[in-house]
Amino acid sequence: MSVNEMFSSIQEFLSADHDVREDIRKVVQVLEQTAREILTVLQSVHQATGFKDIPSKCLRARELFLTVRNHLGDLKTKFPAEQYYRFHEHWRFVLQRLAFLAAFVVYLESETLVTREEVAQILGIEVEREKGFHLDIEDYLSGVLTLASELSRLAVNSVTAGDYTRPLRISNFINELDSGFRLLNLKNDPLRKRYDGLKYDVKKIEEVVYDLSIRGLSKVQESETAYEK
Amino acid sequence: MSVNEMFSSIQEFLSADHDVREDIRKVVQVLEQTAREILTVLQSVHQATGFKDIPSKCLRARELFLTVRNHLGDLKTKFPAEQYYRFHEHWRFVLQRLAFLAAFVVYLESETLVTREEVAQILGIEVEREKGFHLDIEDYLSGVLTLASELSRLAVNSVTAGDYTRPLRISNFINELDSGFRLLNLKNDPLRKRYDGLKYDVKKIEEVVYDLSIRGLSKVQESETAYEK
Amino acid sequence: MSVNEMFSSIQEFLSADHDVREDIRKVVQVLEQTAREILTVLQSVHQATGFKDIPSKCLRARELFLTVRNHLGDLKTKFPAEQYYRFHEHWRFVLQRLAFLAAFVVYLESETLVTREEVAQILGIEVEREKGFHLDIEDYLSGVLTLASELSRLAVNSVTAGDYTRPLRISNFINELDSGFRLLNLKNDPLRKRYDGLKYDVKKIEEVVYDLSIRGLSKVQESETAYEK
Amino acid sequence: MSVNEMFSSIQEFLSADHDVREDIRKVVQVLEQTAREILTVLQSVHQATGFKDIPSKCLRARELFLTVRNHLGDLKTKFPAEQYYRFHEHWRFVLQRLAFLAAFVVYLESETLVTREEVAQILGIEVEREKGFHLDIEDYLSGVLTLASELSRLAVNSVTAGDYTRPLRISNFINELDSGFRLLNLKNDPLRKRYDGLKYDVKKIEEVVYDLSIRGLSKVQESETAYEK
Amino acid sequence: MSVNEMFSSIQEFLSADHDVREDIRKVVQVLEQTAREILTVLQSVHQATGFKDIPSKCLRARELFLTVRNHLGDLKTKFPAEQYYRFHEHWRFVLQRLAFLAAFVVYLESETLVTREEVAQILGIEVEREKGFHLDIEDYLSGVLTLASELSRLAVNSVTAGDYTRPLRISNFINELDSGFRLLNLKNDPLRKRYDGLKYDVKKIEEVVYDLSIRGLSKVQESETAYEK
Amino acid sequence: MSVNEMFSSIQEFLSADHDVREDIRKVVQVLEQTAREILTVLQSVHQATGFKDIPSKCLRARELFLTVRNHLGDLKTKFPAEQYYRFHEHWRFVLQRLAFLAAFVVYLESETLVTREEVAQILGIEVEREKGFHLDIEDYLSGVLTLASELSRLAVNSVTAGDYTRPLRISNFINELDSGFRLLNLKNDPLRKRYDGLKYDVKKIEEVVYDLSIRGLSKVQESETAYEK
Amino acid sequence: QPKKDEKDNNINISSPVMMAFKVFQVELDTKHDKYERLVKLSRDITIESKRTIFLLHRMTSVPDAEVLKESECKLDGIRLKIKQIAKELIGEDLYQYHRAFTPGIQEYVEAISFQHFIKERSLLSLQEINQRLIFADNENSEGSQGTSTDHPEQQGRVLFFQVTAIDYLLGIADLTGELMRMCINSVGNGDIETPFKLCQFLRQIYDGFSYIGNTGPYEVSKKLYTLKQSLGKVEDACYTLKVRGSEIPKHMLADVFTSRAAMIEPDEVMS
Amino acid sequence: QPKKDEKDNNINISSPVMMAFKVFQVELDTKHDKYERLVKLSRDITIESKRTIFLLHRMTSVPDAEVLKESECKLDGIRLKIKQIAKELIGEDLYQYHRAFTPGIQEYVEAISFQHFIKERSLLSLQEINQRLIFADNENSEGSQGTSTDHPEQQGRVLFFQVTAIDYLLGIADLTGELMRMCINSVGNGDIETPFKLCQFLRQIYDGFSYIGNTGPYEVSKKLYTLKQSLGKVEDACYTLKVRGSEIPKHMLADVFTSRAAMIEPDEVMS
Ligand SMILES: [Mn+2]
Ligand SMILES: [Mn+2]
Repeated sequence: MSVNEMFSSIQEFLSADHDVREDIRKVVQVLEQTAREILTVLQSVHQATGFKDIPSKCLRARELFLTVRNHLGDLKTKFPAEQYYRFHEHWRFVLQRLAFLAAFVVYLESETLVTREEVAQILGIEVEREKGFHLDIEDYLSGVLTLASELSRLAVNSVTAGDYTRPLRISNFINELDSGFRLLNLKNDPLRKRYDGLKYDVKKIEEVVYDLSIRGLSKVQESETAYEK
Repeated sequence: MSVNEMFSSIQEFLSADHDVREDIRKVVQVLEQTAREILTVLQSVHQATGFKDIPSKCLRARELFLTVRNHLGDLKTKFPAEQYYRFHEHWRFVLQRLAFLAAFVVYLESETLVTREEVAQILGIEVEREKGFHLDIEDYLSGVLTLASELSRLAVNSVTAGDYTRPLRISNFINELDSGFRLLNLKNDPLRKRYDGLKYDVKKIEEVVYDLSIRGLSKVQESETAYEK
Repeated sequence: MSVNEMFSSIQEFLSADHDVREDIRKVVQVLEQTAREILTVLQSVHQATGFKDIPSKCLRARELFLTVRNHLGDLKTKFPAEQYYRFHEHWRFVLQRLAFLAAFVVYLESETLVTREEVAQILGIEVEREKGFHLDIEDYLSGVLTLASELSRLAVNSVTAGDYTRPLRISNFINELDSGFRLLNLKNDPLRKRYDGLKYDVKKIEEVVYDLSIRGLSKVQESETAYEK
Repeated sequence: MSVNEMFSSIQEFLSADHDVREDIRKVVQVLEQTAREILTVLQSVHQATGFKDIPSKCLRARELFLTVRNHLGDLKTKFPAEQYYRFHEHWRFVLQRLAFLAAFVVYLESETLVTREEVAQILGIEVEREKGFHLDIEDYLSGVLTLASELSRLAVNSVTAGDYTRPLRISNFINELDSGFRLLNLKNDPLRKRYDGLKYDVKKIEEVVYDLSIRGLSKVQESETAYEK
Repeated sequence: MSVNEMFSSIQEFLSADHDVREDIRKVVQVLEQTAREILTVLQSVHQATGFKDIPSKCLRARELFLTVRNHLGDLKTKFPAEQYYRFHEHWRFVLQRLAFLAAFVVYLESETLVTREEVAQILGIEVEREKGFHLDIEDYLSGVLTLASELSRLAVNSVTAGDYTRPLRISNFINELDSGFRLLNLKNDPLRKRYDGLKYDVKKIEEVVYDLSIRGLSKVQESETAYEK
Repeated sequence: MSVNEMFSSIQEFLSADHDVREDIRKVVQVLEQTAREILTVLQSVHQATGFKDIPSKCLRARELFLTVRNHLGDLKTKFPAEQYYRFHEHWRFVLQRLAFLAAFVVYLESETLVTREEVAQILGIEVEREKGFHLDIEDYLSGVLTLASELSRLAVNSVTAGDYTRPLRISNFINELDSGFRLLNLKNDPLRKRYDGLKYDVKKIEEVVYDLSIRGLSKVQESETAYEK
Repeated sequence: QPKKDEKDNNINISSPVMMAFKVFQVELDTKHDKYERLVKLSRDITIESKRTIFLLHRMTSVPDAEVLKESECKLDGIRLKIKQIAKELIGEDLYQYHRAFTPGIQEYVEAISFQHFIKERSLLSLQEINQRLIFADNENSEGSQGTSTDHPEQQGRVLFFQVTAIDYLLGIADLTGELMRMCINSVGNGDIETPFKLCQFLRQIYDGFSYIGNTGPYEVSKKLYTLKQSLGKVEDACYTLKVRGSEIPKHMLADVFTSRAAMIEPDEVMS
Repeated sequence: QPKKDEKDNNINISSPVMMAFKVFQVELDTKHDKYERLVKLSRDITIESKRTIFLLHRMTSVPDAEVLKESECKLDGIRLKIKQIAKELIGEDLYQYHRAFTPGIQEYVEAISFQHFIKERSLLSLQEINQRLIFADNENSEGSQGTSTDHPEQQGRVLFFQVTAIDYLLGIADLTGELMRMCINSVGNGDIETPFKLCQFLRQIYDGFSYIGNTGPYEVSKKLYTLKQSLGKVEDACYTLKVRGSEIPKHMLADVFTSRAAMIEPDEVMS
C-alpha cells in the first residue's frame, strides 16, 4: 500500500468517525432537552405547593422517560456496540443527569435508592457492558450523588412547607448512602470531587434534623400524623 | 499599484481602525465610571438603614441612567452600525453591568423582572440587532444572572434589617427566573458557567426562608402586618 | 408577557442562532476540505518533478477555487450580512488559508504579489466591508505571510530540483514584501507575531542566493538559459 | 577606549548592580522573617483563647515593627533613592505583607482603617514618592484587601469564641471599605483581581451577621453587655 | 480624613498616573514609527544595489535621528525624572531598537562599535542614570546584540553583491564583540538568552569566511583590490 | 513532640539547607568566572593567528584548571558528601562546561578523547560516586558533546587559517565519538537533545572534508607536510 | 555501496573510545532500569496509601479497633514496598532517584500520619516515621524479589529508608485535606467534639506552615492555598456548630429540652 | 461516646444498599487494578521501543543484518508485552482502558515502522502492524505471567490486539523525527542517496498529514509543527548536497577528480 493510499484510508476512517460523532451529538442534544423537561417537572416539588402532588409529577416524569428510552434506542444504532467507550464522553454527562432523574423519581415514589438495574430498566439500556449500550458504574454513582444534594435541598424546603417528618427520613436515607460510598476507593477524578460534596449534604441534613429536634417539631408531627391515621 | 502603495493604503486603513478603537475605549471608560456611581447608589439598600428609602435611591439611579443614555448615544457615533460585533468586546462588559443595574432598579421599584425591551429603553438603545446599537441577548441574560446573586444577598440582609417577608418574595421571584433559564439551551460558554451559579443563589435564598420558617418568623410578621393594616 | 413567555421567546432566538452557527460550521468544513485539496495540488511543486508542470497545477487549483467560490457563495446566504463579525471566528482560519492559497497560485503564475482585490475576486467575495461578505484586511495579511514562508521553502527545493534562478527572483519578491510590511504599524497581536517570523524567511532565502552566488551557479544557469533561447 | 576596555567597565557596572541586588535580597529575607513572626503573633487572635489578650498581642506586634523599621532603614541604604522602581519587585511582596500586618494591628487596636500615612509611619518610611523610600499606593491597597479577607475569617472565629458583637462591627467596617474601593478606577491588573475578591468577604460577613441576627444573638449579648456595665 | 475622602484622594492619584501612562504611550508610538523609518533606510544596504551608497543612507538615517531626539526630548517631559524605572517597560523595547539602529549606522560609517556614550549622544539622552533620562546598560547591550545578527546577514549579502572582503572585516569585528561579551557575567534573563544567540552569528560569519577562503575568493579580491590601488 | 516543635525543627532544617545552598552558589559563581576565563583562552584558537601557539594556550588553560581544582576543593566542603544529588542542579551546568573545557584542552594537546578519569583528574574530583564529589556520567557526556560542536567550528576555521589536514583528523575523531554515542540509550532529557546536535556537527565536518577533497586540498598539504618533515 | 562498510570498519570496535562507551551504555541502562523499578514501586505505594486513607474514613469519629488493625496491615504492606525501595538504594545517593519515588512516599506520609492522628490525636513526627522504616535485611528468605543487587557484605545488616523533610512537609500538607474531610464527616455524624479538636489541630499546622512561609520549596508554597481553604471549611463548620448550639430554643414545644446538655446530644433525639 | 455506635448500627451492614456498594467496590477496584497493570505494561513497551529505535540508529545507511535481527528480537519481546495487554483486554472494551496503554503503543508503532522503513524503504501499514499482533493464546504453557484472568472458554483461541488509527497516526508522526535523524546521520556518513530517498518519503507523509489536516484529533494537529520542521531539515540537507554536488571544482588542483561520479563518492578519498 502506498503512502497515499494509507492516508486516504485513514482519512476515510476519520470522516466516518466524524459522521458518527455528529450523529451522536444530535441525539444527545435531544436527550438533553428531554432531561431538562423532566428536571423542570421534578424541581417543582421544592415549592410549597409542590409537596402535595408528588405522585402526579412522578407519573409525568415516567412518561417523559419513555421518550428518553426512544432516544437512547436511537443512540444505540449510531455506532458499533463494542465501541461504547470510544464515544463515551459524548453522552456521559447526559447519562449521569438521567441517572439522577431516575433516582429522584424512584426516591419520590418509594423513598428507596434506585438500583443500577432499575436505572437501566427505566432508560431502556443494559447494566452489563457485554450486553450492549449500558450504564457505566461511575455514571450511575455520579447520578446518585446528585440525588443526595437534591435531597438535602428537599429537606430544607419540606420544613418550609411544613412537612417536619420528611427530613428525618431523608437523613436516614442519606446516611445509608454515605456509608455505602465510604466503601469505595475512588481515584482523583471528577467522581471523587463530587463524592467530597456528599459530606456537606449529610451535614446540611443533620443540621435540619437538629433544628427540628431542639424544637421538638419532628416528634410532634409524628404523633400528629399517628393520630391522623 | 505597487506593493509599497498597497501597503501604504493598508496602513491608512489600520490607522483609522486604531483611532476608532481609541475613541470607543474613551467613551467606555466614562460609562464604567457612571456605572460604578449607580452601583454605589443601589448598594446602599443592603444596609440596615437602606431599606427605608429605596424609592429615593431608585430615583437617583434613574437620573444617572440619563447620563448613561447620553454616553451610549455618543458611543454609537464612533463606528458604523453594522460593525457592532467587530468592536463588541470593548463594551460587552460595561453593557452587562448596566443591564444588571437596570434590572436591579426595576426589581426594587416593582419586584418584577425587567424585560429586554425595558433595559434597552432605559439605556436608550435598540432591542433588535437590525435597528442599530442594541443589547445583545446574552449580555441581557448575563445582567439578569448578576441580579439573582444580588438578590440572594438582599434576602440575607433584609432579614438582618428585620424585614422577614421580603425573602419569601425574593424566593418566588428567583424560582420563576430559574424555571425561565431552564427553558434555555445554553452553549458551553461563560454564560452557561454563570447560569450554573444560579442554583447556589436559589439554594441560599431557600435556606433563608427555611431559617425564618422554622423559627416561625415569617408567619409572625405576616400576621403583624395583617394587624397593622 | 410572563417570565416564562419571555424566556421561551429568548430560547427561540437562541435556537435560531444555534442553527445559523451549525449551518456556518458545515459550510466551513466543506471549505476546509477544498482548501486542503488545493494545498495538496500546490504543495506538489516542491517535489523534484513538480517544477516542471507548475502551469497545469495552477490550472487545477484555479478549478478548485471555482468550487470555493460556490461554497463561499453558499456561506453568505447563511446569515445577515451585517453580522459578519459576529461569526467571524468561524471562517477566519479558513479564509486566511484560502488567501494564502490564492496568493500562492498567483505567485506561481506570475511571480507577483496578489492584491487584496485579486484574492477577493478569486474567492468571489468583496474587498470592502460595506459591500458584504468580505476579506478582512488582517486575514489577507496573514495569508501573505504564510506565502512568504512557503516561498522560502520553495527557494530551497527549487535549487534541489536544479532551478538556480528562481531563488534570486524569490529573494527580490520577499524583500519587497518585507519593505511593505515595514510600513505597517501592527498591534501586539497574532499578526505581529507572525510578521516577526518574516525576517527568518528573508534570511533563509538570502542564504540560498548566497550559496548559489558563491559557487557561481546563478550566473552559470542564466547564461545556459540564455544559450537555450 | 577599546572594545575590551568598554566591556570591562560594563562588567564592573553589572557587578556593582549584582551586588546591590544581593544586598537587597538579604535584607528582604530578614524582613520576610520578621513579617512571618508578626503574622504568627497576630494570627493567634483567631484561636478560641486568642480573643482575650488582643491588646498584649498588638503590643508584641508593635515591638516587632520596630525591628522592621530597622531593617527597612537598612534597606534604604543599599541603593540610590531615585532607583526605587528599578528594584521594586524585590520588596514589593514583603511591603504588601507588612502593610497588611500594620493594617491588622491598627484594626485590632482601634477598629479603624489604617491610613497610608500611618502605615508609612509604622514602617518608618515615606508616603510621598518624592521624599524617598516610600509605600507605593498599590502596595498599600493590596495590604488593605488582605485585611478584608482576614477580617471575614475573624468574624467567623469570633462567633466561635463566643463574641457575638464583633461581626457587626466588622461588617460596618468592611462596607465602608467596599464603598471606598468603588471610588477607584482600577486597571485590569492583579490589584483589580484581588478587589474582585472583596465582594466575597463582604458577603461572608453579612451572612455571619445574619446568622446572629436571626437567632437574636447579637441583641442578647448587647443587652448582656449592657447589664454588665 | 474619612475613608471615603482617603479613597477619593487615592483615585485622583491613580487618574494622574493613568494620564501619564497615556501620554508616554503616545510618544512611544511616534518613536516606533520613526524607528521603523530608519530601519527601512538602513535595511536597503542588504540589497545588491545597496552596497554602493552606504554613506548617503547613513546621512539619511542621521537626519531621522534628529527627529528621534525631539521625540525623546518630548518623552522626558512627561514624567518626573526619578521615576524612570517606574515606566521603563513602556519605552524599553523602542530604546533597544534605537540603540541597535544607532549601532548599525555607526558600524556602516566607521566599522567600529558604537559606545554607550555615542548612542546616548545620537539619541540626545544621558549615559548616567543620575543625570536624567538615560540609556539603560542592558538596553544598550541588547541593541548591540541585534547589530551582531544584522551583521551576520550583511556578511552573507555582501558576498552575493560581490564584495568578498567585508565578511572578513565583519568576522574580526564580531569576534572582538564576542570576547567583550565573554567578560560579562549575565544573569539568567532575556539578555542572556539573546547573548546565547551571538554564537550562531559568529559561526555563520566564520562559515562565510570559510566559503570565500576555500575558493580562494578572499585572496583574489584582496590582490585585485591591491592592483586597483 | 508538639506541632510547634515539629515545625520549628523543620524550619531549622530549611534554614540550614538555605545556607548550604547560598554557600554553594557563591563558589559556583567563582567557578563560572574561571570557566569563562579558560574559555576565552581556548577560544582564541579559532582565529587565524591562534593556530600557531596552541601549546602555550593549553599551558595557560592548565594553569587556570589549578584554580578550578581549588574552587572545587572548596565546594566539596560545603555539604555532606553523600548528598551530592541533592544539590546537583547548582553545579551541574558549570561542571558540564568544565568537562568540555578539559576535553578541549586534551584534544588540542593530543587529539584524543579525554576519558572520564582524566576530566576528574584535571578537576581534582572523583570518578566514582562512592568516593566523594564526582563527575556525573551525563555531565561528562554533555561536555564531550560540546567538544564535538566546538571541533566542527574548528574544522571550518582551520581551513580559513590554511590548515587543510586538521579537518580530516577532526573528522575521524568525531566519527569515532559518534559511533560511541550511538551505543547509548538516552532518555528524552537535555542530554538527548544535545546528542541530537552531534549529527549536525558530523555533517558539517563531512562537508568541510568534502570541500577539501574535491579540490584536492587535503592530499596536497599532506604531501607538502610530508616533504617539509 | 561498499564505502559505508569501509567507513564503519574505520572505527575499531575495540578502540578505547568504543570500550569506554560500552561501559557507559551499561551504566546508563542500569540507572534507567533502577529508576523505572522505583517508579513502579512508587505507584504501588501511592495506590495502597490512598486505599488506606479511604479505609480510615470508613470509621465514624470514634476509633474502630478493627479498621485500625486493617489499616495497620495495609501500612505493613506498604512498608514492605518501601523496604524494596530501600534495597534498591543500598549504596546509592537517595537524591539521585528521588524524583522516582517522591509521589509514593508523600502519599505514605499522608496515610500513616492520618492513621496516627485518628489513634493519638497528635502529629506524627518525621523521626517517628523514619523509625518505622528500619528493616532487617533478610533478603535470602524472601528471595523472590526481583532486585539483583547482591551485596554479600550487606547481608544480615539493617536496611533503612529516610523520608526527607520536604516529602514529610508535602505529605502533611495533604493530610490537612483528609482532616478537613474527617471534620465535615463528624458534623454529619452528629459528633460535635471532634470538629473543634480538628480545628485546633489544623490551626496549629496552618500556623506551622505560615511560619515556614516561602522558605520551603515551591511545591510547599503551592499547597498553602489549599491548606488555607481546608482550614476555612473546618472553621466554618465549628462556627455553625457554635451558632446553632447557642441558640435558645424559644419556640421549643417539646418538654425534653430543658438543659443545655440535651442540646449537645441531638443524636439521641434522632435515633 | 456511645451514640455514634448506635448511629452506625442504624445502618444495616447487610442492607441491599450496602450489599450493592460492596459489589461496586469490587468492580471499581478490579477496574483500577487492571488499569494500573496496563500502565505498567505501557511503560515497559515505551522503554523497549525507544531502545529498539536507538539500536536501529546504530546502523549506518545500509541495512545491517545483525542489527536487524537484534531489533527483531527486541520487537518480539515487545509483542509479548502487547500480548499481555491483549490478555487483559479479553472481553473488555478496548477504549475503556485506552488512555492506559496509548503511549506505549504509539512508541511501538514508531519503532516497528522505523525498522520496516530501513528494511523496505516503505511505509508500514496499519493493517500490517495489526496482523503481527495476532497471538496464539497458549496461556497455560506460559504460566509465569501475572495475569489472573482465566477464561476457560478462551483457551486455545486466538488473541489479538488492534492498534487504533489515531495511535497509528501519532506513531507515524513521531517516526518522521527518527527519519530526520537518520537523514542527517546519512549525510554525515557520506551517504548521498539515502537523504533524497528520505526526503521523498517524508514529503509523502507530510502531504498525507496535510491532507488529513485538522480533521484528526488535536494531538495529531499538535505534532504537525514538529513534522514540518523535520521535513524542513531534511529538505535543507538535500539542498546542501545538491548545491555542493553541483559545484564545478574550478580550483581543483588534484588530478583524481575528473568525473561527476568521483564527486559522489568522497569517502574513498577520505579513507
Ligand atoms: Mn489526600
Ligand atoms: Mn521518537
